[in-house]
Formats: sequence, structure tokens, C-alpha cells
Amino acid sequence: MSSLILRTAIRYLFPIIVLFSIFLLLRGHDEPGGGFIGGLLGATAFALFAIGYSVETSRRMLRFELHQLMGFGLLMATLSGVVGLILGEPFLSSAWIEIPIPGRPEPFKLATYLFFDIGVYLVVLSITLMIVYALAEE
Amino acid sequence: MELILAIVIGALYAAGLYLMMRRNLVKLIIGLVLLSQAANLLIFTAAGLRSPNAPLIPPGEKYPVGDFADPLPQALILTAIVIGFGVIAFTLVLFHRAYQSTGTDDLDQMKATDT
Amino acid sequence: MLIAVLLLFALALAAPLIDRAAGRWTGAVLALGPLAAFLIIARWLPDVAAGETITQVHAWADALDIRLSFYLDGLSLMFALLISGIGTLIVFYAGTYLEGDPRRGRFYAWLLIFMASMLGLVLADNIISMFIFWELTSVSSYFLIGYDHHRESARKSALQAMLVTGGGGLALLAGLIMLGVAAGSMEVSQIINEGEVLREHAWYLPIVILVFAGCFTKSAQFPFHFWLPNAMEAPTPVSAYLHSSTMVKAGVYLLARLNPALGATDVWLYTLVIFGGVTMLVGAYLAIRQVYLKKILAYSTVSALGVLVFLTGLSNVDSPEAAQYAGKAFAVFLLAHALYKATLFLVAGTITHETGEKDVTKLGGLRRKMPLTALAAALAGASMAGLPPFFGFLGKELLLDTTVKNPDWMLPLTIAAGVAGFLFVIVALLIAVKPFWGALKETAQHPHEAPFAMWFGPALLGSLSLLFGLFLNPLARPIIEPTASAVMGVPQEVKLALWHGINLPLMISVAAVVLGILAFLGLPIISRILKPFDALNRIGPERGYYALFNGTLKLASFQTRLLQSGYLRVYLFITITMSVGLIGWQILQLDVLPIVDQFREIEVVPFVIENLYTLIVAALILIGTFGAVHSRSRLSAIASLGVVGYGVALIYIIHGAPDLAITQFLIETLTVILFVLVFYHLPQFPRISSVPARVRDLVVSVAAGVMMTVLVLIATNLETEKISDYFAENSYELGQGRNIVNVILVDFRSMDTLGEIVVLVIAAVGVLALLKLKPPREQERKNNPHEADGREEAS
Amino acid sequence: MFTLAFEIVPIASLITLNMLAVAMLIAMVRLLRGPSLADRVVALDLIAALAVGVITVYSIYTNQTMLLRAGIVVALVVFVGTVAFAMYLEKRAKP
Amino acid sequence: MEEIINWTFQVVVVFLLLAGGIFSLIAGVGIFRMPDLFTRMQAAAKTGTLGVGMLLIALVVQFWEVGIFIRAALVILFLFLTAPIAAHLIARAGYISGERLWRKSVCDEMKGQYDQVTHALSSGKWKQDDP
Amino acid sequence: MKMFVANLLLAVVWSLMSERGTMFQLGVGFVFGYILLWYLQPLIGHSGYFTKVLQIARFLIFFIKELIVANLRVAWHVITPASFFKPGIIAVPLEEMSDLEATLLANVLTLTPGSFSVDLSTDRRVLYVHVMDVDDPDKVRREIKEQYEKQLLEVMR
Amino acid sequence: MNWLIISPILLPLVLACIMLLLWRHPVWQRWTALGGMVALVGCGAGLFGVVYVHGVQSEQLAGYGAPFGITFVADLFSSIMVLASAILGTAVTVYSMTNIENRRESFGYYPLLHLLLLGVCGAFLTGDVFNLFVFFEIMLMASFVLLTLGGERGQMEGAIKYVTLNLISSAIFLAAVGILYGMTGTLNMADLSNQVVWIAENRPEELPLLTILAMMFLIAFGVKAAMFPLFFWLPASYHTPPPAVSAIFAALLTKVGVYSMARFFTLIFTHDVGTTHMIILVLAGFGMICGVLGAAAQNEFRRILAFHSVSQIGYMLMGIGLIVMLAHRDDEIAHHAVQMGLAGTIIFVVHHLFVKPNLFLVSGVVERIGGTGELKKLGGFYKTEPLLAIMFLISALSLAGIPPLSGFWAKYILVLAGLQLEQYFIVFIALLTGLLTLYSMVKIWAAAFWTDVPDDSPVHNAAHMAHAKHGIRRMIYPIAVIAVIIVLFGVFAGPIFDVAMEAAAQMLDPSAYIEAVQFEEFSPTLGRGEEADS
Ligand code: NA
Ligand code: NA
Repeated sequence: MSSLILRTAIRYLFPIIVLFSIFLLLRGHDEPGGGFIGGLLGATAFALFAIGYSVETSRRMLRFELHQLMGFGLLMATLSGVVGLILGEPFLSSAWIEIPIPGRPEPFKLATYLFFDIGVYLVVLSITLMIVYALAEE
Repeated sequence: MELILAIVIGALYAAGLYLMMRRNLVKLIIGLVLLSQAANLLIFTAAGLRSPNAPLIPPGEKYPVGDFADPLPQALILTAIVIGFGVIAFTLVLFHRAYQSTGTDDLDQMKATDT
Repeated sequence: MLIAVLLLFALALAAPLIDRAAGRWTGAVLALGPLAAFLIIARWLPDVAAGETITQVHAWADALDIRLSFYLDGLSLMFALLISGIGTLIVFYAGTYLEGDPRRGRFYAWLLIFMASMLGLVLADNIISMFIFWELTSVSSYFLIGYDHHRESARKSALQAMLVTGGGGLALLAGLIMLGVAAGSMEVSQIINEGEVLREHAWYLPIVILVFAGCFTKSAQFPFHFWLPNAMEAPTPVSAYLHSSTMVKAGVYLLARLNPALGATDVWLYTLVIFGGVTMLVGAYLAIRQVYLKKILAYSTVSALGVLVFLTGLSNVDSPEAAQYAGKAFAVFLLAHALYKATLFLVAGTITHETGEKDVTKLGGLRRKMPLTALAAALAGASMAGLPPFFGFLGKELLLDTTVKNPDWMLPLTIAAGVAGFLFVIVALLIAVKPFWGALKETAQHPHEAPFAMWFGPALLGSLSLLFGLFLNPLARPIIEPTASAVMGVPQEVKLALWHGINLPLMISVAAVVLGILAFLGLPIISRILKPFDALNRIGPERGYYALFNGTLKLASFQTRLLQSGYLRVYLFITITMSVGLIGWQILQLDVLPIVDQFREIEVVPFVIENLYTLIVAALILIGTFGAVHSRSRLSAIASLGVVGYGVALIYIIHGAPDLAITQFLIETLTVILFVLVFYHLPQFPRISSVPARVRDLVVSVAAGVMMTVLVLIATNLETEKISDYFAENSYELGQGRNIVNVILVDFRSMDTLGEIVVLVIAAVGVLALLKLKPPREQERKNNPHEADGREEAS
Repeated sequence: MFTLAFEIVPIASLITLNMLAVAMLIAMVRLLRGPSLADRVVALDLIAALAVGVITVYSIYTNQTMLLRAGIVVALVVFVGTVAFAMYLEKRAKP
Repeated sequence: MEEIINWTFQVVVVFLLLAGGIFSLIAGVGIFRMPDLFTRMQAAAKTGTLGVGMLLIALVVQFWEVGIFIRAALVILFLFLTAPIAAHLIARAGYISGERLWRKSVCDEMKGQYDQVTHALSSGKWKQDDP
Repeated sequence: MKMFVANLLLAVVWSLMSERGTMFQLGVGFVFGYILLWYLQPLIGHSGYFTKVLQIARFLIFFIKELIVANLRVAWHVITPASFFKPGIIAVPLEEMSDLEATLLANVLTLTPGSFSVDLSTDRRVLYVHVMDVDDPDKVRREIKEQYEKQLLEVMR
Repeated sequence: MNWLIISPILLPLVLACIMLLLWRHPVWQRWTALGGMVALVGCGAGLFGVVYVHGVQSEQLAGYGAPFGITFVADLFSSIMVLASAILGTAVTVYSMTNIENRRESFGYYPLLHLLLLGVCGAFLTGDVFNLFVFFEIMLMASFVLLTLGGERGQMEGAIKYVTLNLISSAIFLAAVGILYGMTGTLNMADLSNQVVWIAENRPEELPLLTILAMMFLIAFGVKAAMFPLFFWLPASYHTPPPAVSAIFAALLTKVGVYSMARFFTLIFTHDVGTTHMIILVLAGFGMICGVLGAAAQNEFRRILAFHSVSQIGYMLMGIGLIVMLAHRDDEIAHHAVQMGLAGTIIFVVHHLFVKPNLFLVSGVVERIGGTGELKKLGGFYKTEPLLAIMFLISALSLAGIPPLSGFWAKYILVLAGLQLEQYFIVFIALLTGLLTLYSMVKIWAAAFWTDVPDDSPVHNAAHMAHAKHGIRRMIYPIAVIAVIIVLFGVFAGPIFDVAMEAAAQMLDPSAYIEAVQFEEFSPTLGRGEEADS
């Protein structure tokens, strides 16, 4: 669509939406949100670009190839489960490394579920865009 | 409360199924969407509506405070919703392609593979 | 004994290779197989003749009581020797008969499988193993009958044989299983001792009926006899083999085998006597009405099978003497028939092979051209006609003895047997005399004496018909006596003699021969007289077969049109109706009143006030639903759908599920975007279905809806302890998260989530493939829109 | 401690909630009536905005701040839906 | 003192809630009653946005936390940014797809300015001569 | 410099999005904002962003006032019979302005009394506005230009 | 053990990811896929071995005990199914290298195949009702895509029916899960089994509610299993995709439905077998007849095969339905016969898992050479492709239950059990159906193999033949291997029956299954108490 008003708005909305989607992803373990919701919202941002500008522009914004992103996301989610297996626990068991943060009483926990959720995020983002792009290009 | 939702669920099922039995591709998929809404709402209701409070643990606590909604059905429905989205997206495109290759959206004319 | 059977199976697999390697010696080489089997079996002849039985057991599926166990007594020995002995000659014969046919290798493969199965069938002790061999004979005969498969008639006959015998076989399976269960053992050697138990068993009658169904179809008893003459589509060596000693006699074998176990009841006796007798007469009559050599022989086989069944039945009569005669007659007739019938078939094959003619009325005077064949035919014919001192004479005499000695029904049975004998004479003359005597007739090919392989077998078998007759006790008795014993179930003392003095049977015999010769001479006249009766064939059992066959096919296509109609809405209707029926039926079994009462207690006004916003959101959803159903325009349907989705999301908000609500809002919006992207291409809305259809669908859908409502109410009405507290209490400590729903998703039940993203990945690949991967033709059309046929642009 | 005879905020929330719901219902009528697709889209858009309102008021009513996140997402995402509809409308108008 | 502040806050919340609710209701009624697409959008885009905005402010006052304030502000920002743009898009698309003004409308200076094919909007008599 | 401001803003937004804004959250937000801005380089061009706080404040107050007035007027229109107003679409010629300015102007017009922006001409010279009460199109044009366009441009530049 | 029980889903999943990353290299995907399938066979064999030696195995995914976490359970039946599916998957992968054109290969055929197997194996192994739903959806979605991959018109039309009817089933499944959770408060199958026993003892008035649930699951699984009268999607669609896909569908999809039904109706819904299993038995009977008649009415190679499945599903359900007799008889013979019937089902499932796909694979070769699947336009294959003919015969005769091939044993055991349980009518139908099956197999044989090559057949075209014969060995070899398996199945019927009886015993007495699941002690008041203190 060739509305200048829309395009301008998108330029300012887009970073906010993407940022918010990442926020939802990373804070999802403690507050409403998570990989799906973040991924879907992120996809919405790119979809907005595809509608307001063109699929090509949107793809360029994304930079990564969707198949790769999708495969990578799925692999990441899977492998985050394998970590437990390697440690002798059942598949998908959580494992984490505690990273002490200066100025913070609790250490930061780099946990497998975080990678799991990021995998979900990437998959949801990429598949949604895959579908939207393919349809928009028809 | 359950009564109201139960009726809504029934209506969604009835409408979804009715639409699916039409001859039109578009109605079929709308029916499918209604059906999946109905199923999700059904899980939600059947599991019991315990509380209006979200199942969140407040900062500083280890357990939820007071009463809270049952989190398990929520997780199940979330999964079901997302699966449903994938399915609907695929079905939608399938119908679109079926329309392209058969040249009609009348389901009654799509029976070459059966007879 | 397993070795003999396996040897033949192995030879069958090797046959195509041997055929390629051995060339014209194939027949001779392959004949070594059955010969070896013959010798292996024959080794036990002295033991069996001495009254012993031999049992061998090899494990197979012991838990199912299925073993590869073998049992050798007189009956199985007799059959095994016939099968392998005649088999040797047939294999030898066929090598030359099919010289130059590229399919000979396959032919041998099937023939040897058939032979091996037949051997296994008669040797098997375990009735299920026996059944396995039984089915294999049906299958391999299918391929033998359909040897000339490029001809439709061959395919049809093969199918007919397969369906008739296969159908009987399935009945037999049930019968045998019940027999085994009832007798408490699956071994023939045990079962034959359980006669008392079986006759008292509640399953006795079904067992007998099922066994009859199997045996009568296999052994071409009236009214299932029609498949056998049609099976003459097979090459002649096969016909000779199938009909003389093997496949068709499997039924007879089984009846005789089970005679001690299931016999001695009225139903057994009368059924066998009646069916056997009728078959005997009908077969013989139909035989003389034929002109083609093989058809004549085929019907005469039907008749002979009738005789054997008839005799099996009669072995159960009250009169011990008659019964003994029947057993003896059975054994003798079995052997005699095998010998002369194989000879005659082979002779018929040789005649056709040399002259190219099948019609007996167009043949004559061949005795000079092919003297050895004529000799063999004469020997066998004499035996068939029952002339002394041929072995066939003894068979016929014993048959008549049996009927005469039996006080019940003496007259009708004797007359039947006599008539059969009379008709046999005609048949014998037709085959053995007509082509060879009289003036030489012109035929398509110039006949010569057949090659060695093709006259050797008939000549040998024909000679045996004579030799057995001449040396009854030294040659025939060792095998006849144990056979008769096996049929009777008790050891028999058998003394064989051609000369019983001048008695009623002899007189009947003589009369039959004389009348037979006369009738043969006057056959053209008789034929003309009988001609009108051929019309009866049209109402014969074969008509029944075709009626059933075509009826089944019609039913099949009717049912398929009805159920698999191609209308998705019909499928859905059936599916939904089925669900409503099954689930609703169970709901109706319940006492739903308590639930209803619970809602009756609700006071309307406070309820409405308290739940007003819920009610309004519900109303929003309901109106949206109505809009989606009723809307005439697609896009307003989509918009209504969006409202439904938002309404549902609000419900989630109201009941403490923010994650769900957010997801629902997002998905709903994305769905709307997808719909919009797709519907841009789709044509305008809808064609409207008929009012009755709509009412019908509405009724079913509403019923389904009501059902779901009730189900939800039932589920919410129960007080159940749920597992969810665990998640709440461990979410923070075990899952390190405060959002319990998310912790469930990425930790407690992360497998669900992993699965779910897999679904999404697949869906995306699917969408991509659907949109980007079009059939080449369609792709082309898209690239060259000018050549488009315009259909797709219809929107 | 100064206390009111009754809690006024929950009651006001409830009233507002019902007002919003009624507003939605009225907008729903427009959505069904149309007549044009654009009218329906406007109605849908309004319903979504009202949904944000419902979420807001419900947060107040049940004292849950977390619900607001849903409001943010709705506000963001509904816009995208409307854009899609508008795009459809325009595309359809192309000769 | 604390009670008074508390009480004032509550009154403010109630006021904002009710006002927001009423504006929302008006938006609903407006979209229902107005005669054409454009006048309906006048109602929806303004009243709906303000109504919801007031409710969000009520939320801020009720909870009185920085986090809530920021988030509510975010929502308001989104709403004020997106609602007019959505209205613009629908109006534009509606106009292009043949939506006509109410019969009692006074003027339509946009008439005929859209290109039928490209949907480019001409600036009419204010068009600049140089490219 | 501009980038830095934007980045800082994003970081603040991030830290405030969570319940308790802490330095840690600010740091994380800064990193993410940095990555994001780096990522979006092709998108965010040059934009003059000198803000006069006073002007903004004044404009905001004006805007809120107008917003409320607008709503009351709509309410009035909704409640009274339809024949009381005279709507129409008029073309408002615009000064040279950036995309953002044009967009904001359109938004502001939509949210303020009696008017809402239908579309911007492709050459960005004219904003077509739907107005509830058109007595004299030129007068409306003038009002819009003087009240809204001028003030907004003052704030933005 | 951790690795082994999870490997049937982990392996395909990881390999599918890798293949997705190799999206632009279909040839690499091929060999990855083949390697994965072979490895899967190894995993399946290992799992079967462990279960066979050590009994039922289980794993609590993510480390949370039952009934809270998701349980994976491998008993004999499930490990047999995993192994058989993997073997078949390997065969089909090799076959696909020739049968699936490049354009299909380059749109994710191999990863889809793996994901389909992931869904199937997951459905076999999971011990959680909702997780089963998820695996069903994976399998279903993969089948949707494989079914439509290529975009031919027939595929689209068939897929619409397939997709719609299966989605109805999913919706019912989901609703059933919801109601189930509402009624029982748990999702773990072993826990459910315990609950049912508990309800039967303590609250018998609630048992009818369980029957309602049973009916819902019956419908949901019935559609997936193509049970009468819910089978319409199958004949409408199975013959439309490339034969390799038809084959894998015929092998796995309905089996999962049957498997689930067998699982649920032995482990959970055993409270009212007189009602529930009678319904299964009756529907099984109708299915047998209806399917075989439907096949008799078809005139195309693959349509016949497809319709047939409906009938064979009837056989598989028969063994489950025979449990009905436990409502009427409690003697040892009846128990043994019921066990035998279930063993019959297991054997039938495994037998059919090889035989039917093999027939589809043969049809693929026939179609490739003959240019069509229409029987009228085919002919001469007995003469020109004798080896193929033999392999067809082995499979076809096995399907028709001709001894001593695999199908005979399956049928025999069912008939034997049916007779011992005095269910004469179903036995009658089963036998009659066998005859009609034989008829339709012979029909294919006669038309495609026995008749002469029609004059207008592309077989006479040298260019066509050169193309058709190219790479055909990769199609023939898998067929031959499966044919050998079918024959061996008959030869080793004894040991196979013993294993099946053992598997049936495990199912009929769920205690081994339940004991294998690692339950976690949890008393909900604990956390609350602490909270109250703080
Ligand atoms: Na985890
Ligand atoms: Na043909």
C-alpha cells in the first residue's frame, strides 16, 4: 500500500513492536509473554512492513533466510532439551549456569529453558513470516 | 458463569458444524475456525473457572498468593491455539489452491477423487 | 516327510532357472523331484501295509498349536503316492507338451508348488498346516488354470475356481478351528480318536456344515461342480493332474480323513450320500452331453468324485457289511480312478497336441497314427468302463456291492450306482474308442505318434490299471487295506478278488456295459433327443454363481456410491451424526436432572447483574457467530469471526488467563490477515443449499451443540482434584519462573511445546510448497497468462 | 483510617465494564449491518479499542497489573489487522 | 491526610472510569447512528481513543506506580498513533473502493483525485507545475 | 548524537517496561537498543529532533484541550439528530514538511474537533480532510493551517 | 535408557532440523534422510530389545514425575510399532529417491517424512493424553503437507476431504481431552487407568461419565483409524499423492489411530466393556464388509488398495472389540482368547504395516512403467516384470490372508479368538471379507499382470521406457526387502505370535505399564503451609 502516512508510522512503530516482542520473550518466564507471544508479535511487525512497503523490503529488514531461521530455531529448542540428556537427566530437563551480576543480589541464571523459548520465538517468527510472505507474493 | 460459557460453547460448535456442512469452501474454513475456538473455550470451561486472578507468582513470593486460575488448561489451550493457527493457515492456503486448480469454490464439484 | 514337501517347494523356486538351463531335458530333470518324493514316501509302504502309522513333528507356531506335523496312514500314503507318482509322469510329460513355450519355467514353478502343497495337504497331521496346504493348492491351481492368461476365458475360469474353492476354504478354516477346539487337539491323529467327544459337542453341526462347505466346493460336488469343467482352460497336463489325483480329491480326502471322527451320524451319512449320489449322476449325465475331450473327462471326474463322496457316506451305514464294502470300494475306486483318469487326460492332451482338435466328434481312426497312445487309451478306457480284469472293474463291483448290501434305500442307491456305471461306459468309449477307431478324419495337423515323454506316462498308467487288476492281492492290497482302515477308523481286513460269483452286482455291471455300448453307438440320436434338456443348464448352479458374483459387484458399487459419494458435506453429516448418536446416546443414559436442578436454583436478577459483562461478552460472541454463519459477504463473515475471537480473548482475560488472551488476540489478528490475503483471490460468496438440507444440517449441528453444552456442564459439575497445584507450587522453585503458564510450557510440559512448534514448521513448509510448487502445467499457465483458459480468472 | 461505606472503585469499574460491553454490542450491530466492508472494519477496530478498555478496567477491578500487557499487545496488533483489511479493500478496488 | 489523598484518588479514578466509559459508549452509539462511513469514523477515531485513554489514566491513578505509568503511557501512545492512521487507511480504502459521502455532505474536494489504477492521489489545483 | 539519544530512550523504555526499573534493566535495554538501532540503520534516516520543551508542553495542553472538546462535540453530534451538521471533504494545502511532520499533523487533525484526515496526496502537497461542519471551505482550510499546522511545525522544528 | 526411549523422536527431529538447514540441497537431504532412517531402525531395534528383555520402560520428560510431567512409555506393542515404522520408513526413503521427482524433493519432502515419523513414533511412545494430541497433530500436519506436495488437482480435492474430516476428529479429540481433564483432573494415561479403577470402586455412579468420554475418544481415534463409518477421507485421498507417499500413509496413519484405540480401550476405558467394546466390534464388522465392497467397486490400482484399508482396519478393531466378552465370561479360556484376539490385532497391525505399503510401492512401479493406474489401461506385467509380479503376489496374497504369509496368521488368530469367544457373526464376516479381498487382489492381478499390454500403452514408447526404467532399481529393492519380510513373517509365525501374546498380556493387565511409570509423591498442602507462615 502506498500510503505515506502509514509508511511513516511504520518506521516508528516497527522498532517499538520488535523491542516489545523481545521484551515479551525474555520476561515471559515471570510475566505474561514468552516465545510464542513474542514471536507472533515480532512477526506482526515484519508483516506490517510487508503490507506497508513490500515483501522485498520486509525480507531485507529481516536479513536472515527464513528456512534457516526456522531450522535454527527448531534445532535450538531441541538441543536445549538434549543438554539435560547429556547431563544424564531426562530429555528436556532444565540445566543452568549461574552468572553472578555485580550490583545484583541474585545471580543471573543462563538456563536451557531460555534457549528453548528463544527457539520457539525464532520458529514462530519465521513460520509466520514465511506464510505471510508466500501469500502476499501470490 | 459456567452455564453462560457452556451455552456459548454449544453455539460455537453448532455454528461451526453447520457452516462446515455448506457447499462453499469459505464457509467450510470459517466453520473450522469456529470449531477450534469452541474446543479451546471448552477446555477452558470444563477445567473449571476458579478465579479471575492470573496464575502468576508475585515478585518476592515463592507461591501464588490467594486464589488463582488453573494454569494447566491455559498451557494446553495455548498449545492448541498455536497448533490451530498452523492448521488453519495451511488449510486456508490449501483451499485457495484447490480453488485455483479446480476453478470453483463449490465443494459439490470436487468429487473426482471419490467417484 | 517334511523333506519331500520342502524338496518340491525348493524345486518349484528353482524351476524357472532349471528350465533355462536344461532346455529340452527340463521335464526329465524336474521329474526327478516328484520321483524322489515318491520314493521317500514309498519307503513307508511296508510299515503302513503292516498297519502302522507314522507321525513326524516339526515345530512351527507351537503356541498356536500349529506344527509342521505329518501323519502317514493308509489314506495319506495312498494319496501321497498318487500325487508324487502321477506327478512324476505329468512333469515328465509336460516337458515335451510345452516344448518351446517361453512360459514353461513359470508353469513348472506353479505346478511344483501345487504338487508340494498337495503332498503337504495329504501328509499333514496338524489340521491348520493341512489347511495352509489346502489354500496353497487353491492359489497355485489359480495360476495353472489361468496359464493362458491372455485369454479372458482362462482368467475368468481361474477366478471362478479360486472364488468357489477359496470361499469353501474359508468355511473350512472356521470348521477346522472349531473342530480342533472341540476335539481339544489340532492333530488329525488325535482328532480321529475323539469321535465320541465331537459328536456330543455343541459345535458338531456347525463343524460338519463348514467342513462340507469346504470339501464340496473343492471336490466339485453338486451344486458347486460347475467350476471344474471350466477349469479345463488349464494346459492338459494340469487338467490330468488336478482331476485325476489331486486338487479336486482334496475334498474327498478330507471327508474320508474325518470320516472316523465326524461320521456315524445321520447328518453326515445322508448329506454325503445324497450330495455324492446326485453329483455322481449329474456329472456322468453332463459328461456324455459334451463333445470336447477334456470337458467329457471333466464331467466324468465330477461324477467320480460323487462316487467317492457317496462311498464315504455309505461307510457309515448301520449295516457293518455294507459299511465295510463301502470303505473297501472307496479305496479301490480312488486308486482305479486316479490311474485311468490321468491316462485318459494325458491321452486327450496328446490327441489335441498332435491333431489340434478338441472335438471328439471330429476325430477318428487315430489308432494307426498313434498306436501306443491308442493302447494306453484302450487300457484306461477298459478300466473306466469297468471291464474285467481291469482294476476299474473291481471298483465298480465294490460300489454295487455296497449299495446292494445296504438294507436301507437299497433300490434307489443301486439304481443310481448302476446308472452311473452305464454312463461311465459311454464316457470311456467316447474317449478311448471314438478317436482311435473308425475312419481317419481330417484334422488341422497331421498326427504322428507322440514323443516318448508323452506316451510313456499314459502307457505306464494304463498298464497299471491292468496290472493292479491282475495282481490284486500282491500289488493292490498293501495299499488298499490300510486306506480302507483309515477311512473306517478301525483296522480292516481286506480281501480283494475280481470274481465274486454271479451275483446282482455282476449282472448290473454286465447290463451297464451292454447298454453302454448300445448307447454309444446311438449317441447321435440320443444327443438329439436330449438336446432340449440342455436348456436346464441355464437355471443351473453356475447361473447362481454369476448372479451372486454380479449381485455382489452391484451391491458394492451401490454401497460405494451411497457412502463414498464424493460430497464432503455428506461425509461430515455422517461423521457428525455418528458422533452425536454415540455420545448423545451415552448422555441419555445418565441422570442429568441434578445438573438441571442446580441451574433451576439460580435467581435470574442477581445472576444477571453479577454476570452482566460476561453475559454481554457472551452475547458479543454469539452475535459474532451468528454473523459468521449468516453473513452474505465473505469479508463481513471474517470480521464477525474476528469479533468472536476477540470475545473469546476477553473471556480469557475475565478468567485470569492473560497469556491466553494475548495469544488469542495475536492469532486472531494474524488469521484475519491471512484470510484477507487469501480471500482477495477467492470468488464472491455463496451458492445456497436447499432448504431441507439446511434444516437437516441445522438440526444435527444444534444437537451437537447442545450435546457439547451438556458435556461441559457435566464436567464442571464434578468435584475433582486436579494435578495443577503441583505446577503452582513448584513453578518458582523447580522451574525458576513466576509465570506458571510459561513455566508449564517451557519446562513442565516442554514436550508439548516442542511438538507444537514442529507443527508450525510443517505448516509453514506446507504453505510454501502449496504456493510455490505448482504442477508444471499450472505453472506454465501462470507464466503465460495469454494462454490461460480463463477459468482461473473467473473471480 | 477514613473508610467509605462501600468501595467505590470496584463499583465504578463494574459499571464502566458494562458500559464498555454495551458499546461493543452496539458496535457489533454496525459490524453486522455494514453496509460496506469499510464500515465493518471501522466497527471491528472500535471493538478492539474497547477491548483494550475492558482489559484496563478489569485490571482495576481485579487489581492485577499484569493484564495491561494484553492491552498493549491488542493496541499494537489490532492496528495491523486493520491495515490488512484496508489493503484488501484497496486491492479489491483495482480494476 | 493520607485518607484524604486516598479518597481523592478514588474519586478521580471513579470520575475517569465513568467518563471513559461514557465516551466509549458514545463512540459505540456514534458508529451506530452516524450516516456515512466518514462521519462514523469521526466518532470512532476520536471518542473511542479518548475513552480508552481515560480508562488508562484511571488505571495509572489507581495503581500509582512508575511501571504502570510507563506501560499505560505506552498504550496511550500506541492508541493515539495508530487509531488515526487506521482511520486514515480505512477512509482512503473506503473512498477508493467507491464509498460515497452522505448525501447531505456539503463538498467533496477529493472527488476524482484518485488514479483508478495506481491509487495515486493527486493534489488537484494545488498541484505544483515542476516535477 | 541523535543515535545516542534514541538509544538511551530505548534503554529507558526497556527498563521501565519491567516492574521495577533498575540499573541492570537499563543496561540490558541499552544493549538491546544498541543492537536494534544498528540493525535498523537502513531504516532510520536523518530526522531533525531539536525539541523545545516548552513548545511541546504548550502544544500538548492545547492538544488535550482540543481532544476533549472534540469528544464533546462528537458526543453532541451523536446525541442530536443528524441533520445538525454539514460534513464534507476539503483539501488543505501543506507547507514543505517531513514525513513525520505530515504524519503527525494528519494524526493530530484526526484526533481534534470536527476533522479527520482522509489521505495525503502522493506529492505530499495536500492533505484531504473530512470535516463535520463545513460552512466555508476556505475558512476551515485557514483555521487548520493556522491552528494546527503552524503550531505543530513550531514544536517539531 | 534415557537416550533410547527418546531416540525415536529425537533422531527424526534433529535430522529434520538439519535437513531444513540444508533446504537448498535436496541431494544432501536424501542421504541424510536415509542415514536417519537406518539409525532409527537401530534405535527401534534397541528399544524393542530392551523392552523385550527388561519389560516395560518409561521416562519422565523434563524430569518431572507422573502425573505432572509428560511420560514416555515403551511397552512391547509400542516398541514393535516404532521398529516396524522405522523399517518401513527406510524402505520408503530409498523408494522415494526415484519415485519422488526433484521438484517435490526440493520442497522439503525428506524433512517432512522424518517429521511424520516423529509424530508417529511420539504417538506410540507417549503416556500423556494431551501430548498424544500434539503428536497426532504433528503426524496429521506432516501428512497434510505430504498429501498435497506437488499441487496436482486430484491431490487438492482429496486433501480437502482428508484435512476437513481429520480436523473434525482433532476437534473432538481436543474436546475429549478438555472434558477428561475436567472430569478426572489428570492427563497421564497410567494415572487415568488408576483413576478409573478408583472411580469404579468408590464412585460407581460416575462410571457412565467415563463411557461418554470413551465414546468421544472412540470417535476421535475412529476417524484417524478410518473406522466405519468415519473412513471417507481415506478412499478420497490415499491414491492422489505419489505412490511413495500413499505407501507411507497406508503404513502409518491409520495404525496410529488403531494403536491409540487399543491403548485407550485396554488401559483406560475398561469399566464397561460390554458397551464400549461391543460398539467397536460392531463397527469393525461393518468396516470389514463395507471396505472390501468399496474396493470391489474400484477400477484403479491404488483406489482398490486405498478402499481396502477400511476393511483391514475392521480386522484390527475386531481384536479390540473381542474384549467385550470379558463382560460376559470370566473363565480362563475367555481370558486367553481375549488375549489372543488382542495379539491378533497387534499382528494384523504389523502385518498390514508392511503388506499394504508394499502394494502401494508396487503400484508405483506399475504406474511409472504403464503410465497410469487405471486397470483397463494396464497389462502385461507378468510377462515383462516377472520379479515385480512375484513381489506383488506375495503382498497381495498376504493381504488376502493366504497362508502361510503374514496375513493368514493375523486372520487366523483373530478367527480363532472369535470362535473361542463365540462371536460367530464377526468371524463369519471376517472370513467372507477375506474372500472378497482375495477377489479384489486377483482383479488387480488379472487386469494389470495377466492381460496383454494394451496397444495405446506408453510401454511401446522407447523414450518413455528409458525414462521409466531409470533408477527403477531403487524402487524395486525396497519392495523386494519388504516382500522378504512378509515371507519371513509367515516362516517365523511362532515366535512372532509369542511376542504378540506377550504384548497383548502387557496391555490387558496394565499393572506392568502403570508400575513402569515413575509417579511422584506430591501433597498439595505443603507449599501452602509455608506460604501461610511467611
Ligand atoms: Na525444561
Ligand atoms: Na488391463
